[in-house]
Amino acid sequence: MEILQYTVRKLISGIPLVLGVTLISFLLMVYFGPDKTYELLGKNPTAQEIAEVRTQLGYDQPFLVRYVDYLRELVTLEFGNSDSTGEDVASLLARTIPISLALTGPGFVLGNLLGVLLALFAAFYRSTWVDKAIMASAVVGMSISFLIVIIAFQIIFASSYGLGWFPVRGWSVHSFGDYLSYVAVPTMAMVFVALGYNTRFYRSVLVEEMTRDHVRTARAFGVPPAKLFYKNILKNSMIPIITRVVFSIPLVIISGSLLIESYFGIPGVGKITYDAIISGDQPVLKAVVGLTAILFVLAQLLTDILYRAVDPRISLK
Amino acid sequence: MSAVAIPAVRRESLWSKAAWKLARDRTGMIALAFVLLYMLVAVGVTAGWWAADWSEVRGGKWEAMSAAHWFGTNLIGQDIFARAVYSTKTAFEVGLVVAVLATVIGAALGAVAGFFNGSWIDEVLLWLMGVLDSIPFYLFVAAIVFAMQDNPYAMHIAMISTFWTSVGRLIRGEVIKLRGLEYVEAAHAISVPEFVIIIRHILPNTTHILLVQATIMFVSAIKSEVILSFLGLGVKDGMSWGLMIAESSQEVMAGFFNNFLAASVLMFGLVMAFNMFSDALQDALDPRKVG
Amino acid sequence: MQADTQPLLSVRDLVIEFTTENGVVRAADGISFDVHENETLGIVGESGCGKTVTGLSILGLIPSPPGRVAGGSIRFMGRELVGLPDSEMRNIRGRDISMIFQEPMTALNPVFTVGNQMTDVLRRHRGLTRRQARDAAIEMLAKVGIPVPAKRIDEYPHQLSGGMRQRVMIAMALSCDPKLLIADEPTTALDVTTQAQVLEQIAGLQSEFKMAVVLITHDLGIVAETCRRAIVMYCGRIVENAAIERLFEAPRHPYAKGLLESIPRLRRERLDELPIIPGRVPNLLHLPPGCRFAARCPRADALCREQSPALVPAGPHGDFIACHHPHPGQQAEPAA
Amino acid sequence: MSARLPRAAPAPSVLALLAIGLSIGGCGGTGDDKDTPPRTPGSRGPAGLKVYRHAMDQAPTSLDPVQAANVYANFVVLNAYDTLFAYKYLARPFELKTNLAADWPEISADGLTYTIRIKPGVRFIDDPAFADGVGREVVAEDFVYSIKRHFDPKTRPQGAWLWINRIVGLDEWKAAGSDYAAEIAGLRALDTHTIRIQLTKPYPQLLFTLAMGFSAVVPREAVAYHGREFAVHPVGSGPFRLTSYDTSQVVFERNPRFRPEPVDIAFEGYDEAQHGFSGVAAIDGRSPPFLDRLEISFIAESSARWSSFTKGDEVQYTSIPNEHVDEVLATKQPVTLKPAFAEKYHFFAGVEAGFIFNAFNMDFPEFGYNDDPERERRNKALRCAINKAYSWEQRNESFYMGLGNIFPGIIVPVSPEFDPGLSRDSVTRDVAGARKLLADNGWTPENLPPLVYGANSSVSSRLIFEQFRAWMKEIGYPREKIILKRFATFGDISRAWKQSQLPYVSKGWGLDFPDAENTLQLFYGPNSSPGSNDANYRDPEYDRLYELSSTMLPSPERTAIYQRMNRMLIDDCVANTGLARTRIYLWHKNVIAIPDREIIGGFFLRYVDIVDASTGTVKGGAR
Repeated sequence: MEILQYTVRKLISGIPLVLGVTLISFLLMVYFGPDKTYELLGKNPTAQEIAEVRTQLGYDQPFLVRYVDYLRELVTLEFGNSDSTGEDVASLLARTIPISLALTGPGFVLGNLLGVLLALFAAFYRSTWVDKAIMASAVVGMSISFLIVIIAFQIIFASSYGLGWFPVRGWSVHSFGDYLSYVAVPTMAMVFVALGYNTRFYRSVLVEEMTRDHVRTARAFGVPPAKLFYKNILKNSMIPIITRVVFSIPLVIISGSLLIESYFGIPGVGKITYDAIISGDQPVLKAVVGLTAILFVLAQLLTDILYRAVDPRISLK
Repeated sequence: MSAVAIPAVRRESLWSKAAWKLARDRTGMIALAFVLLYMLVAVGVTAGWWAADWSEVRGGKWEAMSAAHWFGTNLIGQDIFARAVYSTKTAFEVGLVVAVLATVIGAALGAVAGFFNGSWIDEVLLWLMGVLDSIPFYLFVAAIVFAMQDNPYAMHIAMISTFWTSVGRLIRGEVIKLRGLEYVEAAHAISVPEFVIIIRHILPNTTHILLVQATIMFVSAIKSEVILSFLGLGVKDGMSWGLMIAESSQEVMAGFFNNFLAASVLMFGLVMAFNMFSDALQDALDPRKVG
Repeated sequence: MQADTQPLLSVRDLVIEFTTENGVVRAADGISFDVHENETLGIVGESGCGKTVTGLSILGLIPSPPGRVAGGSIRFMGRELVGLPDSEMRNIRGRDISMIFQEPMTALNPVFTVGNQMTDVLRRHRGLTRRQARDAAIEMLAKVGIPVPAKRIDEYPHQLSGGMRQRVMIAMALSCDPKLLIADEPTTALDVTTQAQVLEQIAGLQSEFKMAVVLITHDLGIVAETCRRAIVMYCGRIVENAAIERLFEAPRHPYAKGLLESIPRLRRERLDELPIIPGRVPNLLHLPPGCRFAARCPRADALCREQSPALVPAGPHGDFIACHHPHPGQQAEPAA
Repeated sequence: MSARLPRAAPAPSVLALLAIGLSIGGCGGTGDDKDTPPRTPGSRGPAGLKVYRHAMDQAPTSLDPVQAANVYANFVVLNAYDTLFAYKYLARPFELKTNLAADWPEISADGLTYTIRIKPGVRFIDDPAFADGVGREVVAEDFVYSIKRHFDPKTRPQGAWLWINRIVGLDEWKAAGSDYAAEIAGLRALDTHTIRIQLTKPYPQLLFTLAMGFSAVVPREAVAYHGREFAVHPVGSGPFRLTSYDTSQVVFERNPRFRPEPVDIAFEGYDEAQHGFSGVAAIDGRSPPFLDRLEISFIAESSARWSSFTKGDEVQYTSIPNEHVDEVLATKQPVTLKPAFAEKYHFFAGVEAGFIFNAFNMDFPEFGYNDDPERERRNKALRCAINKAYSWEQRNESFYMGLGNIFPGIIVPVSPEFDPGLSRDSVTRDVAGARKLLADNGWTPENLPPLVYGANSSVSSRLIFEQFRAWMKEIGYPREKIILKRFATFGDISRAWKQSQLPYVSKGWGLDFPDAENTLQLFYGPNSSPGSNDANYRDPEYDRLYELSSTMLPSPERTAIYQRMNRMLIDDCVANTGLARTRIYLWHKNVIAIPDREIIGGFFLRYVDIVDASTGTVKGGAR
C-alpha cells in the first residue's frame, strides 16, 4: 500500500513534467512547425481550397485553443488520424513501436552487456595493458561518427560490394530468421557506437565501487571473487546503472534510432516521428510527444522503485 | 576578508597542480597539439589564408587526386580538399559557439538554481531541465530547426538549449555543496549581495568542472552537426563535414570515396584528439587524483 | 626476539611497493616483528607511515595493482603467507586472521543487512546452516554489547550508530574465533566515550577468545592502555620496537621521544599531525639516503644523513631500535 | 484509335495449357502459406507463388484516390482501383483504351455531353465495409460519388483542379456544402451502368483525367466504414488487393475476383523489334493479373536500392542510380549495357514524361514586371542574360550523367506537339553574349539585384545552387548577391512558391497526361499564385491563345497555337527550360515486363509475369 500511495503521489507530481514537455513540444513542433497546407493541396489550388485545408488542419485557431484541445486529446488518448496518411494514430503507433523496440532492443541490450563485460575486464585489470587497450579502443570508438559507422557497415556487411551477408535495408519480417537477418547490421552499428561510451561509463562505476571500503572488508573476511562481485560491487553499482538504463528506455521506444531507421528504411516510430516533424503531421506529433512525457514520468517512477529495491538507504518519502 | 583569500589559494593550487600534471601527460599534450593544429587551420580559413575557394567550380566531375586537386573534385567540380579544410572552420565555429554558450548558460542557471536551492526558482529551473531532457534529442533539434527556418543559427540554438542542462545540473550540485562552506556563509553574514557571492565566490570554484564539460560538449556538437547536416537540419550556408558525408553517401557506392574519406578522416582526427585532450584535462583536474 | 615460544605471526624484512604515476614508492621497507599468542602489539605512527599497509599485507589485501609485496616473508603459525594463492588465503581470512577497519560508516556493505553479512562469514568458515549461522550471529552481537540483537540483525548498516557499526564489525571479526585480530584504527572515527567502550570490548574479548591482536593506531594513549609491546613506524620503517613500559618511560629513538612528548599530559587529545616535531615528513618518492628522520632530528649528524641505521636489538628484552644516536635507555634495568 | 475492346483470344496455347497444369500442381493446399515470404531467389515462393518485387524511390503518403496527387500515390492506387480509361501497355506515344468503361463514350456534337457505359458484373473486393463483407458490384453511382469527393473539403482532396469550372453544377454543389444526397446536373448516373457528364465548355483532355488515379472508383460504404483510415485501407475493384502498407513497403495479393480480360498484345502496342527481348508476348491471350503477390518497396537512398537490386532477391527492378550509370552502361547514345549487366538484366530507356525548369517570378519588380517600362525592359535583358549563363550541359553532366534531354521551351519531348526543329539557342550557354547583354542594358555588379534562390535541404539541391552561383559569377554576378534560402521540407518551399515569395523558381513538373496543355497551363495568367503559374506570368496574348486552344481537339491548328505560345515564353526569357531526364530501368530477366512507369503509372503491374526458374516457361495466370 505504501508503494501504491507513493506511485499515485509520484504520478501526480509528474504532471508538471507532462505539461512542460507537451507545451514546449507543441509550441515548437506543432505551432511553429512546418505548414502542411501546401502538401495537402493539388497542383493548381485556388485560394478557397487553401483556406479549406487550413481550417481542416486547425491553423486558423488561436494557440491557446489548439493547446487546450491537445490536452483534451491527451487525457482521452484520442489523437485522431494522421494528416499525411489518414491512418489512425493509435494503430500507427501500435504498428511502429514494436518495430522500433525489436530493432533497437538487441543493440541496446548487447551494447550494455558488452559494455559491462569490457568494463569488468578493464576494471579488474586496472592500470594494466588490458585496461589501457580497452579504454583506448573506447575513445577511438567514441570518436567515430555514427553516420560513418552506418555507411561503412552497410557497405561491408550488406552490399554486394562487401560481404553481402544481410539485407541492405528494409524490414520484411515474417519469421525469426528474417528478423535476425534484418536486425543484424543495425545492431552491429548500434553496438559499435554505444560500446565506447558504455564501457567508459561502466568502468568508472565499477572502479568506484571496487575501491570502496566494504569491498576490502569483504575480502578481509575471505569472500570469494564471484560473490564479491555480485554482493559488493554489482548490487552497489545498480543505482547509476539503473538510472542510465531506465532513462534510455523512453528514448529507445520513442525515437528508436532515427538515423538507423532513416538509413535502413525501417518503418519504426523514430522514422514516423521524424517524418511527422518535417511534414507537420500534427496528430502523430501530439501523440508521440504526449507518450514521451508519460514514459518519462513512468521512468522516473520506475527508477525510484528500483532504487528502493537495490538500496535500503533510499526510502519512498 | 580572509573569506575571500581562502578559495583563491585553493584554486591556484588546483590549477597549478593540474597544469603541471597535464604538461606531464604525453598523450594529452600530443592531443592538444593536434587540436591546436586544427585550430590554426580554422583560424586560417577565417582569415582567408586558405580554402577561400571552397565554393568555386574549378575542375571536372569526380576528378581523381592530383597536384591541382589534392583530394580530387566533387560532383560539380569543386575542390574536395578545400572543402574539407573549410569545414574545419565550420566545426570549430559550431563546437565553440555551442560549447561556450551552453557552458555559460548552464553555469549561470545551475548556479542560480543551486544558490536558491529549495526555493521556487530552483523548482522552476529543475523542471525546465527535466522537460528539456525528456524530449528526444534529434526530434527536439529537428523541431527547433523547423521552427526557426530562417535563422542560420537554428542548429546552434537547438544544441545549446539541450546541452546546457547537463552543465546546469552539475553546477547546481556543486553550488549546493559549496554554499555550505564557511567562506560563503561568512560572505553572507557580512551581507554581500547574493549575485556577488555567486559570481565572486562560488562560480570560480566550479571552473574546472566547466572546462571539462565544455570540452565534452565541443565534441558532442561536432558529432551532432554531422548527423544533423546529413538529415538536412544542419549548416545552412557554407560547408561542413556532415554535408560532405551526406554528399558522399551515394557516391561511395559508385566507388568514389574522396568526399567520404576526406571528411570522415579529418573529422575523426579532430574528435579523437579532442576526446583525448578532454580525458587528460579531466584527469588533471580531478581533485581526487591530484597530488 | 623472545626465544621461549614460537611466535604466532612472524614478519621478516617485509617490503611493500606501490607504483604511482611518478615512480615506485616503498610504503613499507624492511619491516620485521613478531606477534605471540595472546599478545597485543601496537603499531604506531603518523598517517602515511606504512602501518596500515603492513596490516593489510598480512591478509594479502594490498590493492594490486598498484601495490605489491616486493620482498620479505610473513609466517603465520609457521605457514608462509607471502605468495599464497588467493583461494587458500581466503580460508585464512576471517577465520584464522580477522581484520577490523577504521571507518565503520563505509566498511560494511550498505545494501545488505548486518545479519546477511555476518552469516555469510559464519556459513563459509564454520559451515553452519542458515539457521545456525543466524543464531550464532545473534549470540555474537549480544557478546559485543548490542542491545536487542535479534532485531538489530535485520537492520541495514545505515540504521545503526557509528559505535554500533564498529561493534558489528568486531562481532563479525570474532565470529569465527580467529587466532589473530588486526585492528586498524578501530576507534578513530568514534566519539571519545564510544572509543573507550569499544576498546574495553576488544580487550575483554581478547582474553575470552584467547587471541592475539595487532592494534594499528596513531594514538599513543590507546597503545599505552591496551598493548604490551609497540612498534613505532616512520616513513615506511620501524624505528623502535619496545615493551610498552620502556617505550613510555624512556623512549630511545628521537622520533618516538618526540612523539611521546607531543602528547599533552591530559591524553586522549587527537593528534593527526605533530606540530611539535619541527619539519615535514619527507616525500616517499624522494627519500634522503640516510636516516629518514634525520632532517627533523635534533641529534642528527653527518652519519645520520649519509647512512641509514639498521634495526638492531637493543637491550636484553627483545627490543629493537634503528638509530645511530639513540637516547639512553632506562638507567637501572632490573634483570627479568 | 480502335473503338472496341478486343475479344478474348480464341484458344489458349499449348504453353498456357501446360502452365495451367503446372500451377494446379504447384498451388495445391498451400493457402496457409500466403504470408510466408519467399526466400529463394527468382521469386518463386515455397508454395509456388509468383512474386514480383518492385522498387520506388519514395513512399506514397496516402492511398486514397482523392489524394493520389504525386506519381508515387498514383502508381500504387492504380493497382487497387479501377479507372474508367487507361493507357495501352506498350503503345508509344501513349494511347488511351477503355478500362472500367465498357466502350468509348458517346460524345454530343457540341462536345459538351459525355455518356459512358461501364462494364457490368465488376465487383469490389470483399471488405467488412460491405453487407456480409462481400464486395458488391461497381455501379455508375460509384463513379459519380468518387468525383464528388474531390469537391468535398472534408476528404482533403487534391484533384479538383482537373474538373473545376468544367462540369455543370459541380462547383455550385460544393458551394452549397457538398451534400452527397444532392444531385448534380452535369454529373449523373443515368442507370446503374451509365454515366452522363455535362461540361460547361469543351474539355478535350477529359478522358485523360478519367485515366488518372484521381478519378478511380471507390465505394461509398468503404469510405463511411473506414473513415480517415480509408486512406490506408483501399477497397477497390483493381487487379490487386492490399495486404500491408507502411512507409517502407506496400504488399498486394492478387484480387481473385478480378474480371477476366485476356490481353491482346498487338492491341496493346506490341512491336516485336522493340519489345521482343522482354518476352512480354507470352502474356498474349491470358488474363491479368499474373502475380500472386506484388511487393513495392520504397527505398529513398539510391545506393541502397541498387544494392538491393544487384544482390538478387530483394527487389527485381530499379532505375539506374546516377552514380552507377558509368559502371553499368557501355554506351549512352544509344543506351546499351555492359555485358556483365546485359547478361543478368533487361533494360528499357525512355524519356520522362515531365521536365525540370527554372522560371523567374514576374511579380518581383527586380526581375519581372515593373511600373517603370524602361526598368521592365532592362529586367528582360537581365533574365535573358541569366538564362544564357545557365549551363544545362553541365547540369546534365553533373546530375543526370549526361543522359538528360535538353530542349528549348516547355513542350516536353514526350508530348505529341513537341517540335524537334525548334532553335536551341535558348538552352545553349553563351557567357559572352550574356555579359554583353548586361553591359548593353546598364547592368553592373553594383546594381544587379540580389537573387534569392530557394532550395530544399537535400545535398543535391545545395550543389545545384552552388553550381548556379558559380555560373552567375562568370557573368559578373557577385557571389554574395546569389543567396541561398533553404527550405526544410517540400511543403515549405511549395508555400514560398504559392505565396509568391521567391524571385526564382526551380522545380520539376510531371505530366498528368500526354498533352502539352498540361505544361502550357503553367504560365496561364489566371493560374497565378497560388495556382500552378508560379512565375505569375500574365500575358494577354498568351492567355487568349491558351483559352482558344483549351477547347480544341488535337489538330495541326492546335499544335501551331501551342508552339506559338511556347515561343512567346522563350522570347520573354520568363522561363529557363528545360531538361527531361532519361529513365533507364533495369529488371531481372525472370520478370516478364516492360516496366515503363511514365504516364501509365502503376497500371502496367497487372501485366507483369514471372518466368518459372526451373523450366524457363511461363505458367499460371489464365484460369
